[in-house]
Amino acid sequence: MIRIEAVNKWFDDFHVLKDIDLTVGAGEKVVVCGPSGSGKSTLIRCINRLESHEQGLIEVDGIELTDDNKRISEIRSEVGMVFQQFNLFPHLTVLENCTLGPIRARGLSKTDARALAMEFLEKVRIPEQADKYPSQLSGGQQQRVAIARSLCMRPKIMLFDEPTSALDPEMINEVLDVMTELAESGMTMLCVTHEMGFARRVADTMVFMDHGEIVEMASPETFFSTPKSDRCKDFLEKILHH
Amino acid sequence: MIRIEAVNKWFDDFHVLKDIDLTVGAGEKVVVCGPSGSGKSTLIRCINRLESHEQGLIEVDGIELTDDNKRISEIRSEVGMVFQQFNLFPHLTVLENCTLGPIRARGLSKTDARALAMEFLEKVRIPEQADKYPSQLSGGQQQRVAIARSLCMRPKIMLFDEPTSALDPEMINEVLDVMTELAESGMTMLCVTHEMGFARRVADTMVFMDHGEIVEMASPETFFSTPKSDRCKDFLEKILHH
Amino acid sequence: MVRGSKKPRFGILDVIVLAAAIAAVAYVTYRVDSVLVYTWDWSAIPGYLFRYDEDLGHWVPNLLIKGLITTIRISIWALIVASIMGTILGVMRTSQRLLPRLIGWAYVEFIRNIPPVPFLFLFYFFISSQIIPLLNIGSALDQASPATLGVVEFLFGPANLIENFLSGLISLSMMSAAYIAEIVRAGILAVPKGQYEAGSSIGLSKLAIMRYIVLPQAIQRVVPPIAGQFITLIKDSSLVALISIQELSFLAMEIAISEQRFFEVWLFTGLMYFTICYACALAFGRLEKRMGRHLR
Amino acid sequence: MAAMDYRWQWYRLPRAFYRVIDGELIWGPLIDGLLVTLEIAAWGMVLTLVIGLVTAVLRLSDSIAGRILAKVYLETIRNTPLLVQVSIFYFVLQPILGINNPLWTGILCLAFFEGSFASEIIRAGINSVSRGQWEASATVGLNRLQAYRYVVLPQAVPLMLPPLTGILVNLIKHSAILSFVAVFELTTEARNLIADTFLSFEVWFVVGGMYLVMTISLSSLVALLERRIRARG
Amino acid sequence: QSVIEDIQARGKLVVGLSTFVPWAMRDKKGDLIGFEVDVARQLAEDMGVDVEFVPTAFDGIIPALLAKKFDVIITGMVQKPQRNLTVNFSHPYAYLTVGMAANKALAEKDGLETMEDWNSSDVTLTIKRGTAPGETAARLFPKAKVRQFDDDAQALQDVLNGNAHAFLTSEPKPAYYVIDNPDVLYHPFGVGPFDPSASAFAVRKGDPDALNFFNNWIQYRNLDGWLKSAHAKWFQNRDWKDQVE
Ligand SMILES: Nc1ncnc2c1ncn2[C@@H]1O[C@H](COP(=O)(O)OP(=O)(O)OP(=O)(O)O)[C@@H](O)[C@H]1O
Ligand SMILES: Nc1ncnc2c1ncn2[C@@H]1O[C@H](COP(=O)(O)OP(=O)(O)OP(=O)(O)O)[C@@H](O)[C@H]1O
Ligand SMILES: [Mg+2]
Ligand SMILES: [Mg+2]
Repeated sequence: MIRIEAVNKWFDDFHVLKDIDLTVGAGEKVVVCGPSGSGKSTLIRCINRLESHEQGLIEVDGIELTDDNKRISEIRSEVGMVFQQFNLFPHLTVLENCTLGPIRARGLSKTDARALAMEFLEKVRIPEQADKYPSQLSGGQQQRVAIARSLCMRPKIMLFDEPTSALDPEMINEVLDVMTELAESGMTMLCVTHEMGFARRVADTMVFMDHGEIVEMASPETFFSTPKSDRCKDFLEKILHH
Repeated sequence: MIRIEAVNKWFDDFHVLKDIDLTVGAGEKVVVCGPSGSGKSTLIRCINRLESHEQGLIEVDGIELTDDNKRISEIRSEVGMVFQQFNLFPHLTVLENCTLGPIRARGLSKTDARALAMEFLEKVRIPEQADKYPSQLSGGQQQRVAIARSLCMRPKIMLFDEPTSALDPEMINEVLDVMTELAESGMTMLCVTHEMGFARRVADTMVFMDHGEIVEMASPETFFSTPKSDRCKDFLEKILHH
Repeated sequence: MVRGSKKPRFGILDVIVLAAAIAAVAYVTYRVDSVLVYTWDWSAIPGYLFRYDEDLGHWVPNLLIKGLITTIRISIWALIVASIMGTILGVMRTSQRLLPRLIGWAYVEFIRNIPPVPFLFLFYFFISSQIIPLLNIGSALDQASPATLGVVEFLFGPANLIENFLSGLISLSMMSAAYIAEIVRAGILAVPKGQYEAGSSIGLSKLAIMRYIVLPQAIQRVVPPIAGQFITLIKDSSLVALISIQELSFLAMEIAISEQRFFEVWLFTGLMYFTICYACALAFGRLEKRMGRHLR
Repeated sequence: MAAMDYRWQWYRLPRAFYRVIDGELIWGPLIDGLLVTLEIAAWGMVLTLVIGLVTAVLRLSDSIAGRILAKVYLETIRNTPLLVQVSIFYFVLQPILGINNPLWTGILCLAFFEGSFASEIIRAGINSVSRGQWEASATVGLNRLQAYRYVVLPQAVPLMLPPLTGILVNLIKHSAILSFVAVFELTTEARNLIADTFLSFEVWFVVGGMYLVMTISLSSLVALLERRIRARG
Repeated sequence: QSVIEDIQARGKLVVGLSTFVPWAMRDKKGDLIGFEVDVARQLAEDMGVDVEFVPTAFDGIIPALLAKKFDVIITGMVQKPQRNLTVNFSHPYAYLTVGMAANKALAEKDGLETMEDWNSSDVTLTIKRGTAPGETAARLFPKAKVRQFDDDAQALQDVLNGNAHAFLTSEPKPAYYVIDNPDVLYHPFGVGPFDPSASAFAVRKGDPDALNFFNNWIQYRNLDGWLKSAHAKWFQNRDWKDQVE
């Protein structure tokens, strides 16, 4: 589904991604973790071309990512993305947030888009909030709207960039629950998160990044019980300790 | 040390604090938790008069909090506060951040203030960052500077408002470690946090707030093992589950 | 596709823009020769910058340079006065008490909505002509020693026009202050609330918080718009020609009329304004960078 | 006024507003001028916003030529006095472009002047919409134009309104400078009237008052509009 | 107390003027020269005092007089009844006649020949704001559009550019302009100047002593021929031209 081969990327002089190789098969769930600044966000942002890579190959659903605008929009319509900061459109209602893409990019009729949106708002369990504005919702609800908004584009792959780290602690679970359900429904997922409970439950593969490299890649069992590298061990200690 | 009796507070029509009673003895460590919007921040902000209460009595170190500006500044010099967003002064170096209060409010000489600041910067383990600007530090380092800055005022009581919730996961522990040390050194502390590991280790008393009320107050053992109210049980479940 | 995500590059838009620009320039050049009935003659201009004085035996500045000096002199003074007034007004506008806020608001709204010419007349003929004579500057200067007079003339221009200079200066400052007040207000409001709270929690008084925490941060945000305001001030200072101050645009006009070389004089004067304004913008740009060092 | 011994002659002013000749009402120069100023203001605002928006978008674009062109335009306009620009527009550009209508030359010139300030405000407004909004737009499949249209501008416009009002107020105030090139707006009429009657103070005060009414009604109008936009959002 | 006494007490005559070729203008050294300047110098000399010139934009000159910033305005100011209601005028010390320079091509294109042709709403005339030709234009061509500029040079350029049909100003300038631009400009109805008007000093109202003094000074200098020769120096030829250019 996603094929990343020997990808390198620089921000000016700074080498953020170093020789990244990663494959995500259809229906596979991959969880990425690693210290701040290690390049996790950059990696997944390259997959739907919010950033462009300078070397190597990224292929999504058989389409290679290049500068070609047509391909980019083709790939974006296959790939949903959920951000740490939700990035809902504050001037639109929840429903309008969800229908904007289907109507303007997919060309759906208003009624169809609305039906579609309501379906997914039900899936994330907030159909009753459809006519509110984002600012009237709690953080957890906002993030669930963001997930619904992505799903409305009927993506084949979902990318999550620390979807719960801007949330109040008691709201984290409501979002993780929705994500778990989504995973169980067979969606291909690439997830940056430090919620290790969720990772254990859901992940097929764990990836640990540090300084722009993939340092470790393993099944969750091996990853948590017997991490190979010291860096990974250190990190897991820090993060699991408290 | 802190005595709060029958305190009520409104934001316009909204009743944020309802009949709060709370006493914190010298050297005691109290941890406050509760859902978002329950009034935790408001409560501790009342203690150093960043908010004013409308009814009831708040006494700090024997001085009652009233509108009298002199008393307010007296109390503020006894009470240190650490915020979720660090609130360091971005235009001053770390050292200047720490010496501003001692020089301008305490009237210390520059040399004395500097010596004092270096002492506390060592305590929080970042003396080598003294000449950097806050923007050049990681979140965890910034929060440790904020703690040092408060300590430089030689407060008798420290208030913490979710000091780790704006931090990346791997930085949380470095801040919690500093706070634990501070607790062990005998400082009186009132802490809003959801880091339950820290709470278990350090707290003498746990307080659970919801909808502006103190719903439960107990020693950590009782609090975590046998919470009385359903609200508290629910909350702990949500927060400890993942 | 995402803004700022890519380096600037050469694309279709560039081709369109370039083509349009080149076409426009070409068209104008073509039409200049065929349509505009005017013989250009720039020869007189240099003489109005500097001229050789036979009596003194050296070069002396002529009208354009004198005008430029007057313009710069009044602009700098006005900027200083306006900054002080503007800061006070701006702080008043963020005050928690109603009265200062109201006064600040009324001042700003009044000045910003009234055209400059009536304001200048109102101020010069009705207010300053009552107040400034009370200062007795005229007679004080009559008795002043040549050395004092020299200093005064260096600071404020010719002695006989000092009253006009002061009035012009104050009215320019008052107009500019209204805009600076808004800039300062915005700068202060942009300092997050947490900064005030952190300040009071380490025991600083309100004044100290203003002085050591809020204003230093506000000033930094305020530098770019203040630079713009200063440039506007330099350009608007031509207004004081109405009250007999011989600044650059007034003298340029006189030369243009005397010489009957309208375009040359105005284009050249425009260039002089551009030079000082742009230099000013560059200087402020550097200042801004220096002040923003620690934010990077 | 005691110190000046000035004899106010307000009674000579009504003729500047209207006269009745043979039972027919004829508007005086100040009313004529007011109408022209309003016309300038109306068209000037539209053009100012268009120029401002185009310049802002050029500066935010990836295009090198676009950015440079916008930058050159901004620096030239901002660092030279409006008076110089007006005379170049009128005496040089007008015959070259063959506009042959001083009013439109004036409107164009003013719009180019105020447009440079407007573009900075518009740019700041667009920039203040967080980057995440652009990214979110891209991920739901909107192209750049659609992102501007449906996501960014609706959020940026309310932020831009108050400072833009200031620009429009300035547009009205600065239109007075067109008296320099014989556009018959309010200030021109006022100056002609003064040259004929020497009633400087009376005329300037009345005209100042007229400008004040115009600018304040404009500010209030925009404030009203803003409140309605806010209420909707 | 009369301004005459103030002048004597101060030992200085303060004159307001604004630039107007060849009445008052700047020479290459940046000093003021011109007919007005000679008149004011002579006036001061005859009073036994110094003279101080305060060049002021035309818009600011009347308010400044009224606010006692000047003692007198000497700047080729034309007497008109409407103006006279606001300030007092002395007896005339110089007379102006108006001339007209027109754009040849434009006049041909629009078929303008007789005076009647010119009195049409399709015709645009230009003048310098606040000068005598304004009256002339209004009287001779009431239907024509009149554009007023701050200066002759602008008004002339407007005609040269073909934006306006003709330019009215005081003689002898129109003649000079036609000589300078023979291909573009011409005199529409012969060279003859028309519509004389008078320039006078302007003083504040309520000061009969000053008015009396200035009137008599003008009469005195008229009778002894000084004014006439001074006028001739600036208006009969352009010998002064190289002082300026
Ligand atoms: N647009 C950019 N220009 C320059 N440097 C950038 C840019 N975006 C990110 N970086 C740098 O690249 C590095 C990797 O950033 P990235 O956001 O991918 O890290 P991350 O692993 O997601 O960290 P976090 O956990 O903090 O989100 C960081 O050091 C960051 O400072
Ligand atoms: N200045 C204010 N004006 C009006 N309402 C306020 C103000 N500050 C806080 N509130 C409201 O008071 C309630 C309690 O706020 P408070 O910040 O004390 O909650 P909290 O328990 O600290 O929540 P969190 O965990 O999100 O920080 C919230 O509903 C909040 O919206
Ligand atoms: Mg990231
Ligand atoms: Mg809080």
